Amino acid sequence: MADPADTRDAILLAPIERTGRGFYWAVAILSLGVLWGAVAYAVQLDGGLGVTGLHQPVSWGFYVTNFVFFIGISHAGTLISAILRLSRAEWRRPITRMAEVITVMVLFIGAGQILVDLGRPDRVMNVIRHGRYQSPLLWDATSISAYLTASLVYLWLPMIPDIAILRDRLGKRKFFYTVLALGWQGTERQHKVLNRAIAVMAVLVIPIAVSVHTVVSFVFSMTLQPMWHSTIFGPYFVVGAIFSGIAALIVAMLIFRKAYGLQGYLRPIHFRYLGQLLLVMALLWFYFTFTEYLTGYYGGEVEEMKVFWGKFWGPFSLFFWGMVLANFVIPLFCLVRLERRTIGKVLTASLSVIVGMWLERFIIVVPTLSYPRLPFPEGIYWPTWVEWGETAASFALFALFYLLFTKVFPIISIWEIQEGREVGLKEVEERLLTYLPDTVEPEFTPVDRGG
Amino acid sequence: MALWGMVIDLDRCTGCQACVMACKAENNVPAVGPKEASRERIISWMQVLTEEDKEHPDGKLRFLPRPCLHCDDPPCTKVCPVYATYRDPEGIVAQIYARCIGCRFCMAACPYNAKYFNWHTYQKEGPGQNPDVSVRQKGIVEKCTFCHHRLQKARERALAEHREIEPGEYVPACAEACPARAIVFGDLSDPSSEVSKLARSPRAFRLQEELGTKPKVIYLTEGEARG
Amino acid sequence: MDRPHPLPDRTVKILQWAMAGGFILFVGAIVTWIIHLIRTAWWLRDVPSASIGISLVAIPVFLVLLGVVLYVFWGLLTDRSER
Amino acid sequence: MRVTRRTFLQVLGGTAGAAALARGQLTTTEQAGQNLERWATPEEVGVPSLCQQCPGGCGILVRTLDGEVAGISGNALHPINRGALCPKAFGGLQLLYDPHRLKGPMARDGKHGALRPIAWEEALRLATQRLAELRQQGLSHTVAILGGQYRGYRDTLWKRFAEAYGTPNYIRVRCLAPEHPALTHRLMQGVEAPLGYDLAQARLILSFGAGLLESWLGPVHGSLAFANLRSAGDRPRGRLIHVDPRRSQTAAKADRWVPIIPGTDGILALGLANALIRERLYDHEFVETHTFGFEDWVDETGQRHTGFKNLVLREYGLITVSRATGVPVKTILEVARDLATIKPAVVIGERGPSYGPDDLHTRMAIHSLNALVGNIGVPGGLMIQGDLPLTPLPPVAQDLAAKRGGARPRIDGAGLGEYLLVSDAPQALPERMLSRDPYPVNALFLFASNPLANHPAKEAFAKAMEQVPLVVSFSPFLDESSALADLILPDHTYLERWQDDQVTHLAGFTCFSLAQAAATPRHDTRNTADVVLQIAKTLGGSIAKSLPWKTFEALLHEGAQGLYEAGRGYVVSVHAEESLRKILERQGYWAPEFKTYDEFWQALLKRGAWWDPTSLPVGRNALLRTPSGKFEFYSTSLKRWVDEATKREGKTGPFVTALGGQDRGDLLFLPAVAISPAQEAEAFPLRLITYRLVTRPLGGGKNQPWLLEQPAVHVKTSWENWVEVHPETGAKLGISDGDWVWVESAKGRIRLRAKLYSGTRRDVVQIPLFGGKGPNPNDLIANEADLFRGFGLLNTTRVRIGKA
Repeated sequence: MADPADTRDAILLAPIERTGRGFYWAVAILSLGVLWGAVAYAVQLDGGLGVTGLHQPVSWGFYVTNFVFFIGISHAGTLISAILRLSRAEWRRPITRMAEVITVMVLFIGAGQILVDLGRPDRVMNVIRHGRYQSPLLWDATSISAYLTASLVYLWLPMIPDIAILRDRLGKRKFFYTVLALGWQGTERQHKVLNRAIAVMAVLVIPIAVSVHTVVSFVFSMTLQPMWHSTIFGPYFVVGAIFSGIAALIVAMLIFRKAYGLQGYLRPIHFRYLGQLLLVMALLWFYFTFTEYLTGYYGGEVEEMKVFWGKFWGPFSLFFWGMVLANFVIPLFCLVRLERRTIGKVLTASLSVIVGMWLERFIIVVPTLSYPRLPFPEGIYWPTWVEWGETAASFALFALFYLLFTKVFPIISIWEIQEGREVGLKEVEERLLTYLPDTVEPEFTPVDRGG
Repeated sequence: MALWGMVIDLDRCTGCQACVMACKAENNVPAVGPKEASRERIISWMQVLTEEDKEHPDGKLRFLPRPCLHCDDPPCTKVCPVYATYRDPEGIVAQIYARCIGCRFCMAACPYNAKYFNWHTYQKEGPGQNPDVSVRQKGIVEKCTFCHHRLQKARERALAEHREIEPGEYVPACAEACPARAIVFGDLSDPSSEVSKLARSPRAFRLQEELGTKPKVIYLTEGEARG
Repeated sequence: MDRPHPLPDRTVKILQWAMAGGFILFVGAIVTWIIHLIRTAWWLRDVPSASIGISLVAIPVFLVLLGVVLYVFWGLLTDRSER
Repeated sequence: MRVTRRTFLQVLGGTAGAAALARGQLTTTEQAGQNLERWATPEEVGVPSLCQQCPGGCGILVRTLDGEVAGISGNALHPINRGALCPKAFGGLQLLYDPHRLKGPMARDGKHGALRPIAWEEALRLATQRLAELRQQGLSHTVAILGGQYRGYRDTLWKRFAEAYGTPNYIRVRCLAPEHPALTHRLMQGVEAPLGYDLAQARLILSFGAGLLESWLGPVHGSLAFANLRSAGDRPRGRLIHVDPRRSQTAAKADRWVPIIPGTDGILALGLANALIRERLYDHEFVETHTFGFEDWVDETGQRHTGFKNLVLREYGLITVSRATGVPVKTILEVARDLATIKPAVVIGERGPSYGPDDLHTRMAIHSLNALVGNIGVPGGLMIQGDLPLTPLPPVAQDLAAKRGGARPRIDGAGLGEYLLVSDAPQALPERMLSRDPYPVNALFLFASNPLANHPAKEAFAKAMEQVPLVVSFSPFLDESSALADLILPDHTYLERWQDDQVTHLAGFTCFSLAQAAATPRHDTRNTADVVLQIAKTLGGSIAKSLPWKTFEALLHEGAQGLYEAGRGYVVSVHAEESLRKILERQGYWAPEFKTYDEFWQALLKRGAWWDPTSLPVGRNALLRTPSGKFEFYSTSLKRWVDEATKREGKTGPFVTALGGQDRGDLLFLPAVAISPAQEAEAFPLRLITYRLVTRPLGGGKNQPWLLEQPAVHVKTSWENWVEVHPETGAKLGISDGDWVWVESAKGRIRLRAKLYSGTRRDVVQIPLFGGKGPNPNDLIANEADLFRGFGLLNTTRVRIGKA
């Protein structure tokens, strides 16, 4: 069915075929950010973690915040795409690829944060040689590697038909595409195999994704520390992760929509649906935050309250209330009515949520460490240029990876769009009919995309 | 098997910091210098914490020497991803410096902030150091070991003389130095040892007892014994 | 399907199967690693139950992943030769 | 060898952990490593030595590995500290290994040239030549030796040298002169030997600002006594009451802290006396039979004199005292009752910086409390120090030049005029040196002293030093003073030299500590004691004859023989053995432990000290040596001095004027402290108190990073000095914690970081004598001396502070 002659979707191949000046500018700017991080890391390797603003007792700061944040963003992707796929939401077709790419790219960045955070990165192999499963860090290692593997597979499988198109249409990188296309010819059996595999992956990837952010939260909640030692941290982190993931996805979609002229594919309705999803997550996030803080406050345990007030009125209040504003108030205002100026509102909300979720991760990691239980001097943490550099570089590197990906693979799944046109329409109609009371029960036909 | 523990009598502690300095000399703990100190990076395995009675503005000042508490159920060893810190069979929470990857998870998990990080290379090997204790490199976590090397030496000595370790033969540097005799060290598994007796005192309490970490450093409250 | 397709040469085939092999190796390595961690924990009496518990979930997950991937490799690559 | 071993340890995995991990599966490399470790274990020797970081006199055990120092611990046998140490002791390691130590002798090219390294022979020749020249010119008295805080045979040596060479100017700078009894004790008890306090047995210690736990007679000894006061066995818990404007560590640990208006301690003591007398709580038996001047009395001329009792009852009513001192009446009464009812009780207030302008009468007032509760000459009270039975040295041979020079008046004026009762008056030194009164100084020797860092008139001192043609420093470090010296003959640090210590100011027992060099000298330095001996030898004649010993070690060897031959006392040993000996001795048995002096000497070196715990003359007769044989509330000896001075100098002579003039009448000889109306100084509304930190070693400890990094626990601070301000005072002045402030006195101003500390009075700011880099409170303090002790008035300066 992937008719090579079909030129309706030629625009999706355009970025791979041609490269404009904007691309080089973008790469140059992003490379500068990455360079900053590289210099910062070199300085850190040479001088030790002392070049950061970390100290006793705030021994975790930006890096761990970034770790949690990026791993959170990774939920954008695979999880959303898997849920949409499983729920047969037809509007998913132009979105899934973008989401899946985010996941894979950002997982690398997130896992990298841990490496940057290590005092002795040269000994990282000790985790392999001497790892112990009592430590939540090992749970993270296992869970993230499973998620990364699954996400890669889940990114690659639905891309095979597109790679075949590239192999057949594109002049360049033929060998590369040939190998990756796995001899895809679009036969019925191949379709069946692929669809079955994708379906299994979609089911498999959801628990893995949930597990990832649950065990990331366990890094904190397994300790006895005030405002960390909480049972709802698992779901709280997962909700936050999906929340920030959707926001990141929306921003990515909007950027590429503009850059690659994909307005025809990514239409306001997509953003409206995603905006509504974002709104739901904002409410859910608020619910969790409220529950989390209320339980702490109501219990009134002394150590807990030290941290609590530190966040509420203390030195972290700016971050805390900033987080509430960015994660709840702004999205709420932007997303309640989306009929008009959908794109602008959704973009504002998404950017706000990205900032807000980063603040949320920060406000979880740092204040607890800043208020030791014993009468130590309370430590205020402020990062140095090194941490800013690493953070900037992380964002830049992520964007750069993403950008480079779009130059090699189509960022919107061509065959799925085509499938939507050819099969989806009919199928939806049939499915819709089965929902209605006054129609004759049609014979149920399993989705057969082979046609 | 012995279970090493310590009792610190807060009624006697004068906050002089002899224990702190004795520890630094014994364990090659570096002074980090003015710049690093102002960044809150002083390494002090034994640290005297001060608490002011805020209720009464001119009220009491309390001193609390805090070594590693060598919890029987240590939150730090649980979270270590590489077995660089563990509780040994005699109850000492040990550190393996050559193993540590510097993730600082144990620092975050310790409710007593007993762990310290080498943010920079603070010292090289040099004269005046104790050769029984390795000089730590940058990027790793360190903490009080109850002067574990002293136990090893005492054990070797006892072994060579075909006898058991005698009470008082193994004492950490802080307890040895304390001019107010506030620190008592010994075997908690021996009910007749001085630490065991003191640990049963009505004045005895443990830090953050409610956390269930079961510290083996036991404190005696200030003032006279209550019933 | 209208256009004749050049037959994939041997290198492509080898590489594709090598990818499958690489994946087997990767999952094998992870499983070996997890078993190694169980063994270490056992020796050191360092909460082996935690390792075993996690391995009970982690190993099957990786094996399922391996299964899916191999299924795809097998399904797509062998299909062509049938035609 | 050491390095190899440690490297191996690191390969193995650092510490303990490696072995545990590898249990049951030692690889061959690891096995080899362990073998190597065993094989490479260096020879470990514990050398007894003496801590010289403060005058406390603690015995230490220096851990050496193949001769290299690897640690310091307390000498468990030493009677002063019994194995315990204070934080300063460990700084000794960093002192020894200070990378900035002088590597050898230095000489300056011309008066303003640069210092350059020089050979010892050359350096000694330079010094000796100059000394010989001056002596030849009849100017031997123009050589001044400024000695710091040390005692024992090094003091003996310098004293003999000064005497034989012919200069009266051997001037000591120190706040503690252990070989002299406190002036108060001399005036009221007539004793000629220092007093001891039986802190170990006291159940109540009432301290007037004496930093028992920080700085008083040695913090370790004080802390051990304090520990003893705390729950120990079956005895009831003792009480510590501390009177201090500042919540010091001692105040924080005291059962009761009595905050007081600075300088009014004497008035409070008299208020306590009032309460004791009014409530009839004083020791009637002691007061009636053993004191003089308590009741009103009539002298031989028939003149009526007011007694202490009526003075106190009339002038120091509780409300008056309470108003003057800021201590509530209730507190005064409660403290007085404690003092009278808890036995044995001891009142301390002897040492430490002066209380205020009328220091003498303040101290007399405090000391009279000891008489009122009758704890003189009883266990747990005041005792007299025994003498050390050291070999008497031959008298100094003085030739004509020496006699002539030694007879000249001292450059600092000590022993004359207003400084009549003072043995040293370093405060007066810079001014007199500058005015060349009564003669110019031609050579200045600085031994264990650094006046340019510590002298309140350091600018004047520096100027005075400029005028001295030859300044010789013996400092092992290039400190402020040696940086201006013409010749530096660096001493060993204390771990590298032979030395002794004669602790004669503590708990009553006599103690002689001996130390051989624990470490081989790290640099080309020499023990100053040996250098003095060599200079004497080169100078020849009667000087060489007076100092005939080849080395300092020989002098120590000769001196300690007296201990062996005394037929009493012991080389310190383990506690059980000592207890047995004590019991035997009480029954009249004393058996020598050693057959020969050589054995004795070897044991002394190995164990570190000799002491005599039993032969304490604790009887009251030994303690009451006044003409009347009684404790004198009315000091007849002070009266005699005043009468003599009046006869000599007239009524307006400097000594009488300094005392406050004859017009005070009897009050001059009684412990009467004038109650001055509260002064409102507008320009300088706050009073400055300086104090000594327990972490501050002699010489400031600039080269001891451990101590500088964690100097105190009551405020959060590191590496820099600070000023303590009460939070309310801070709020009033808009100063918050950690702000930079200017502290300004009439003399000058310094910039410090403010620390809000509630243990400060609202009208006081406190600056510790920090010793590290940066400004020093001495820059604020006027160069005033307490005329009776010769020590600077450190706590009378008024200041103002403001945000910098």
